[in-house]
Amino acid sequence: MQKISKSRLYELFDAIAAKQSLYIPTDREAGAAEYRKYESGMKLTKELNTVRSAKDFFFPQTENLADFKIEGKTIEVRDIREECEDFVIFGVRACDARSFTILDKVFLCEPVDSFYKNRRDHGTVITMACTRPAETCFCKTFGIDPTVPGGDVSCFDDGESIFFLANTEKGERFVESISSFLEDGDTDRLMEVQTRAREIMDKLPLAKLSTENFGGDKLNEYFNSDKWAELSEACLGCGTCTFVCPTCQCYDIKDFNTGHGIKRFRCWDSCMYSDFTKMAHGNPRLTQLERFRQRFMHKLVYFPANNDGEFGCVGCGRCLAKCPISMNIVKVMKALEAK
Amino acid sequence: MQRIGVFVCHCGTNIAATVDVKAVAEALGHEAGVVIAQDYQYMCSESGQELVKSAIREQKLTGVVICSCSPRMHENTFRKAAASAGLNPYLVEVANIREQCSWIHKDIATATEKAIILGKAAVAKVALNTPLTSMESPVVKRALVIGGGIAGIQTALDIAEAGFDVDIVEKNPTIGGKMAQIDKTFPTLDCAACILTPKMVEASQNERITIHSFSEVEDVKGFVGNFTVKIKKKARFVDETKCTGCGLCTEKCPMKKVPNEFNMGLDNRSAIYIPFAQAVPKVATIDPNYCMMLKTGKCGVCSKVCSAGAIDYKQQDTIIEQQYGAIVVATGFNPIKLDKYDEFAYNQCPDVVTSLELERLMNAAGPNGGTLLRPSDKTHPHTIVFVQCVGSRCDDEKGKPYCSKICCMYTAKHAMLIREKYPDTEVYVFYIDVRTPGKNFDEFYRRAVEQYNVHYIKGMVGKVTPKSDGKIDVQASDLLANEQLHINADMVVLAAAIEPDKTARPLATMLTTQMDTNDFFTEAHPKLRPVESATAGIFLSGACQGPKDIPETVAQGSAAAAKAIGLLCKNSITCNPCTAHSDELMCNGCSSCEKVCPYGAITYIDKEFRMPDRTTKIRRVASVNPAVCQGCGACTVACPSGAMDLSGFSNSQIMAEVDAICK
Amino acid sequence: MQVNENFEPVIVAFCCNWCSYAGADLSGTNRLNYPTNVKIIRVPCSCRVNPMFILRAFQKGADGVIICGCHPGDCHYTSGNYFTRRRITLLYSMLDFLGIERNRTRLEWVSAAEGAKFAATMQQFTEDVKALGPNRRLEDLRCRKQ
Amino acid sequence: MQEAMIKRAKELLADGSVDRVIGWKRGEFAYDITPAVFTTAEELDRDFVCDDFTAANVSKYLVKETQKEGKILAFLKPCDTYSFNQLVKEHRIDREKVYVIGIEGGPKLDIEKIKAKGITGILSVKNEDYTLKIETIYGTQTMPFYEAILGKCASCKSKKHVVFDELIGEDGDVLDSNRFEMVEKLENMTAQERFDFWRDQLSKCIRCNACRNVCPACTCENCVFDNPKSGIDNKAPADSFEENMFHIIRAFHVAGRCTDCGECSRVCPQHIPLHLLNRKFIKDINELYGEYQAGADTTSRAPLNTYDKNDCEPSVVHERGVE
Repeated sequence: MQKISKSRLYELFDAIAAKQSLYIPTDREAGAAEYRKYESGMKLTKELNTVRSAKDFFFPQTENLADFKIEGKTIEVRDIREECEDFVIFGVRACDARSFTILDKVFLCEPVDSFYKNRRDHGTVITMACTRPAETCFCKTFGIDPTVPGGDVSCFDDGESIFFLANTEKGERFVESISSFLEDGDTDRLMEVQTRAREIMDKLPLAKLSTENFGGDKLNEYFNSDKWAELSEACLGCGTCTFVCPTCQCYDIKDFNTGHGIKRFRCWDSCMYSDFTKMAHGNPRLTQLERFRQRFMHKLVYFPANNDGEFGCVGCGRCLAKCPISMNIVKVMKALEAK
Repeated sequence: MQRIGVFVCHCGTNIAATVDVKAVAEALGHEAGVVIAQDYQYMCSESGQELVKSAIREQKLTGVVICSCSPRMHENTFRKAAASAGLNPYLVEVANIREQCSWIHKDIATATEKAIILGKAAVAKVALNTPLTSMESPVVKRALVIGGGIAGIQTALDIAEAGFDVDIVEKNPTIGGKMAQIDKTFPTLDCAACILTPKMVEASQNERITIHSFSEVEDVKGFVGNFTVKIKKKARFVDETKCTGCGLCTEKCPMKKVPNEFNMGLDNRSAIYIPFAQAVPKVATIDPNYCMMLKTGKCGVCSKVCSAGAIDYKQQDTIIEQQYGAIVVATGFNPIKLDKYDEFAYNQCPDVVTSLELERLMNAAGPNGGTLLRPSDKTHPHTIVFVQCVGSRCDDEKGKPYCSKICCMYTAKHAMLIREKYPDTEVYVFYIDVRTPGKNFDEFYRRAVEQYNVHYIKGMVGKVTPKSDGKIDVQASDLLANEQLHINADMVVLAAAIEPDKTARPLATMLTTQMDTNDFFTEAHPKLRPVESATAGIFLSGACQGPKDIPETVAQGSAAAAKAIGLLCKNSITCNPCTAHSDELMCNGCSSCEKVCPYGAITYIDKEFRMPDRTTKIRRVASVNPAVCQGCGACTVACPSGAMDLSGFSNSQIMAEVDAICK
Repeated sequence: MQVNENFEPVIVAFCCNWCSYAGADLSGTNRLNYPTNVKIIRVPCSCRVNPMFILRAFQKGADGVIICGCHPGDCHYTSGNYFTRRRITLLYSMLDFLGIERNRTRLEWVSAAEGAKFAATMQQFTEDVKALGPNRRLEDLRCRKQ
Repeated sequence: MQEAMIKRAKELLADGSVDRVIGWKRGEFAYDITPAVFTTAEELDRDFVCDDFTAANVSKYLVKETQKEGKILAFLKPCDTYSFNQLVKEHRIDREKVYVIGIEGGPKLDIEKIKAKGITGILSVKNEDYTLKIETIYGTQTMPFYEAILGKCASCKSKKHVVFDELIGEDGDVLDSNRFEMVEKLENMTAQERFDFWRDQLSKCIRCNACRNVCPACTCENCVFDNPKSGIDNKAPADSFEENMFHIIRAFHVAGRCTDCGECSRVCPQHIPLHLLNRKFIKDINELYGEYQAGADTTSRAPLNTYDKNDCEPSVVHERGVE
């Protein structure tokens, strides 16, 4: 595999950033990392993952869809779509990388979401294998091996060097484009690191969590479960879980009156919100219990039912860390399983 | 779908001279929802209104915007016109392109641009207007007159004459006010008491008039047609119903060193007193600051001599509460304090007096029994100097910026009376201008100069210096002769400016009426509504509204009475429908709105709601009484959930205006 | 900050119906000029002015917002302007805390008799806002005029 | 204390004094504690927890709980009692339906502060003489207890319970806290610096509404930001203006009502110091209109629902601090 010494990594970043936008996970403050556009001098975070997921690159929180220019009684519709510029995201974890395939299923199936596709086509995802998972990690539950992450290019850190492995054509083009920085290297150390990481994975508190009791066929069993009342009791109905989730893909379309026209935009929405999918007659899910149930049923039952068994969760653990009242998918799964 | 009509008024050239009205109509015609946009010479004229009415009918308008003068001027005119054409009157909005545009701007391009924006804001608002229906609220058939001077008396008599009950609240022990202190009146020189006291008696004897003397208004709540007023009847320590006004107590009272306010402190009265012989009610009052019985518990003479047994040392202030349909303010005036005028030696020399003090000095019922004597040595003055405009028309902090209006005339009167009675007395009047507009006024003044040889000198008095020989040196300039004068005077009379009574300011707050910077009550319109305040149901009588002489005061008193009668004649009045209302589904029942409501219009009810989960829940929610709500909107901002909104000025309407202005 | 000579600020003035709006009318009656930048919105009382109206104005392109009401003690509704004073003081203090220029907002008491004060206040406020330049710290970029 | 609480809760359940108990339920890890309602002794024995991580203020849940039949036992920390009182004052909680047991307050721990030290794979956290001993997958780590306490506990305003039916443990006093230090620091910055500070902070906002939804002062039936009729409804900050507006309006709506419980900042996934906005209002109110502590009682008039004829003019803003 080709590698670059970690001492030359920022040199590489500088070179990539000179040609296209490069985003890396960096510390905003101690304990909180986020993706930022790389500028010389910026350092990679030591955090395992970012607070917000990487879905923002392809499915940003707000996105303009169309403009209507209004003058008196005349309205002119303006298509504001334009080809997005190429960009590179470095350091995406295996869980987030998997989330893209879940989002792809939603946005790239017919009719294709051209806004999403535009960004997806122009973004190169470079992942980074995990070596120090956190107690909240449970990607393994969803069949993800964080030591071998997906993306266009996978990167591996053996402590001294970063190894690059192209997984897609786009990835190959990227690796080719930086080949002057790369050299061949042996992977012995890397194998050791990977083995050690896998051992840790097995020891994680949530290592035993399994999806075997979930899937598209469980609808009737779980929908009417009496567990939902207790589980949803403390739910504040906020959107924290949804907004830090790499796979939540619901959005609302809104119009904003600028004074000289209308901007039609979409923005993230959360099924936890009381006005989610509100229609003329009101909200189809009237209680927080129903809304709460919707979110987890979607991830654990409805989504696999419609997507060949693929679950709507990647086990990144963000909702475990961020829910204000510490209610999360793991607690839900365990409670539902318990007969 | 909105169908809005826009009507742009030229107002002759008032608007059209600086605003391109055709361009405004043209631009607003392109606004969303506008189906017709026209301009016209005078929108408020009959044919202008007809234009609006026919457009409403023919175009089936859902809203009307009039770009014209201030809505404070003609909003009602256009609302009525709309109503007569079948459009709810509250679907009319006025864009103020005269007072707030054409009259203040000179450049046609920018003024037109602004007028268009103001018009757009009105269009944006009217699109969100909703039809509103006024409620009726009953009128209490009783009036309150605050102040028992000639203004208040005249108002009360006229209202009573029309057949309505009326209460007079007078803070002094007697009604009569300033006029009772005056000797003769200009320009007829008839006796003030002779024309006033019959009216006082008439008021006291009129069955429909109740006089609360020695009383003050404590609190006013409510609104037009239905005010609730708390009146404090101050303890006078004499039972009004028993006292016969015989005056024996005042003779026997051992405490006789009380400065007599009726005589401007120029002599003394007893601690128990009747202000003057013709006082109404003729009832004694004990001054607790001087009464030995009340202060030390030792005396009780008055009680002993009172055969009617009217003395009650234990009397307390009492509060009475009464409903009124209309309130007339007649709080009158006072001469300003001259403490700051050291140059006139008012505080240093007893022979420097104010004009009102001179009235008492010359009055037959005054301290000297009508003989003009110097207060210092009770000698006859031979040279008297009158100084005009003391504190009137003043630029500095010491005085008032306005003309007190009555001084020129009463000074001419004083000068004339003195010259008439004491022809050996030289009278000098120093003036800035002599202002005598009024029927027979200038003739009166000319008589003083020509017939009575009063020395009118245009000039300012620089300094008044009391001399050791008892004379007073008056240093002045004669502007016409351009020379400095020294007059060796015996007396100096200062024409002190007049100001509203000190009780007027707190009263205005209670009544929620406006005052100008000088504490005169502001009339609703200086020309068209001169005796009404901007607050419905509150009328203005006499000098509380501005300096006035007696004829004007009486005229205004009657005018105010007429307005009050007009209100009292109605069985009910139409309420402003622009009131607050609470969206019960949004209301949290937190009570914030109730706390800020000045009218107590908000109460809470427990109401059953069907909850989203199909259960029912009883929730506490706010409920606004639209008959009590006056539509200030305080509650709408106090409400965190936005449940409270104001009809006619809703959140969305105001924000639509903001949007239209800012875009 | 660089002062742009051609900058014409948008100024929203909320005026209470009983005092300040009448004061504005009086300055019109007396032909007392003030800049065309000022556009008045009539409200029944200054206490009707919700902070969200003020923010809305800035969002939609206003460069300055001024609220005018009856002098304390003179409120047509007895107490409205006292509530206004507290609310608006706190709001302005918060805007200041967020780094919004102090001179973009103002509260003035203008009586029905103070036409001259109204005109002078608007003149001064417009000048102050002009000196600050366009509102950038509390604007919504989507609303910026193209 | 946890044992005493469970014992007392079981007694009150058993004798029928209360029908339910609101407290905290243990989770998967040492720190992921969820507010929960218990109805049986078994549940209490199995799940009830009160430890260094039970920071959540449960008073807001009582709005919902007191709309139900029966009486509920609530364990309230000193700071929670202020929120409780304020909700009673605003008629949001039916006082008759709650049995309040005051319990000792924090300082409580902030797991994010522990994680910020690079400590990961956390299995247990133990307080040993104010040193935290943290067992992790990667070995044992230690850190000083006080470096890991919640921001809201570090600037605790009061250890006094302003309302309770009984107490477990000692009642404390109102503290002379340094809670306005950061507000003062900001006030002393230039307007540009303040603007930059808040832009940096508020630009992080993802409008998850955690701050609002956890806030005991935000109990509106329908928030203006969710209500299309309000004209300012807004689901996501599409522009920096909207980031500002949400937080300004929210702070304004709770001004004079916010008890400074600090939950907003505790739950913010983006670590925005939202409590500073509320504290700015509290500080202004204290300085301009006299000391006022929301929730200290249930009868006083909220500062924004009252006035004094001699209140200062808004020009006071110009006279203070720096621009």
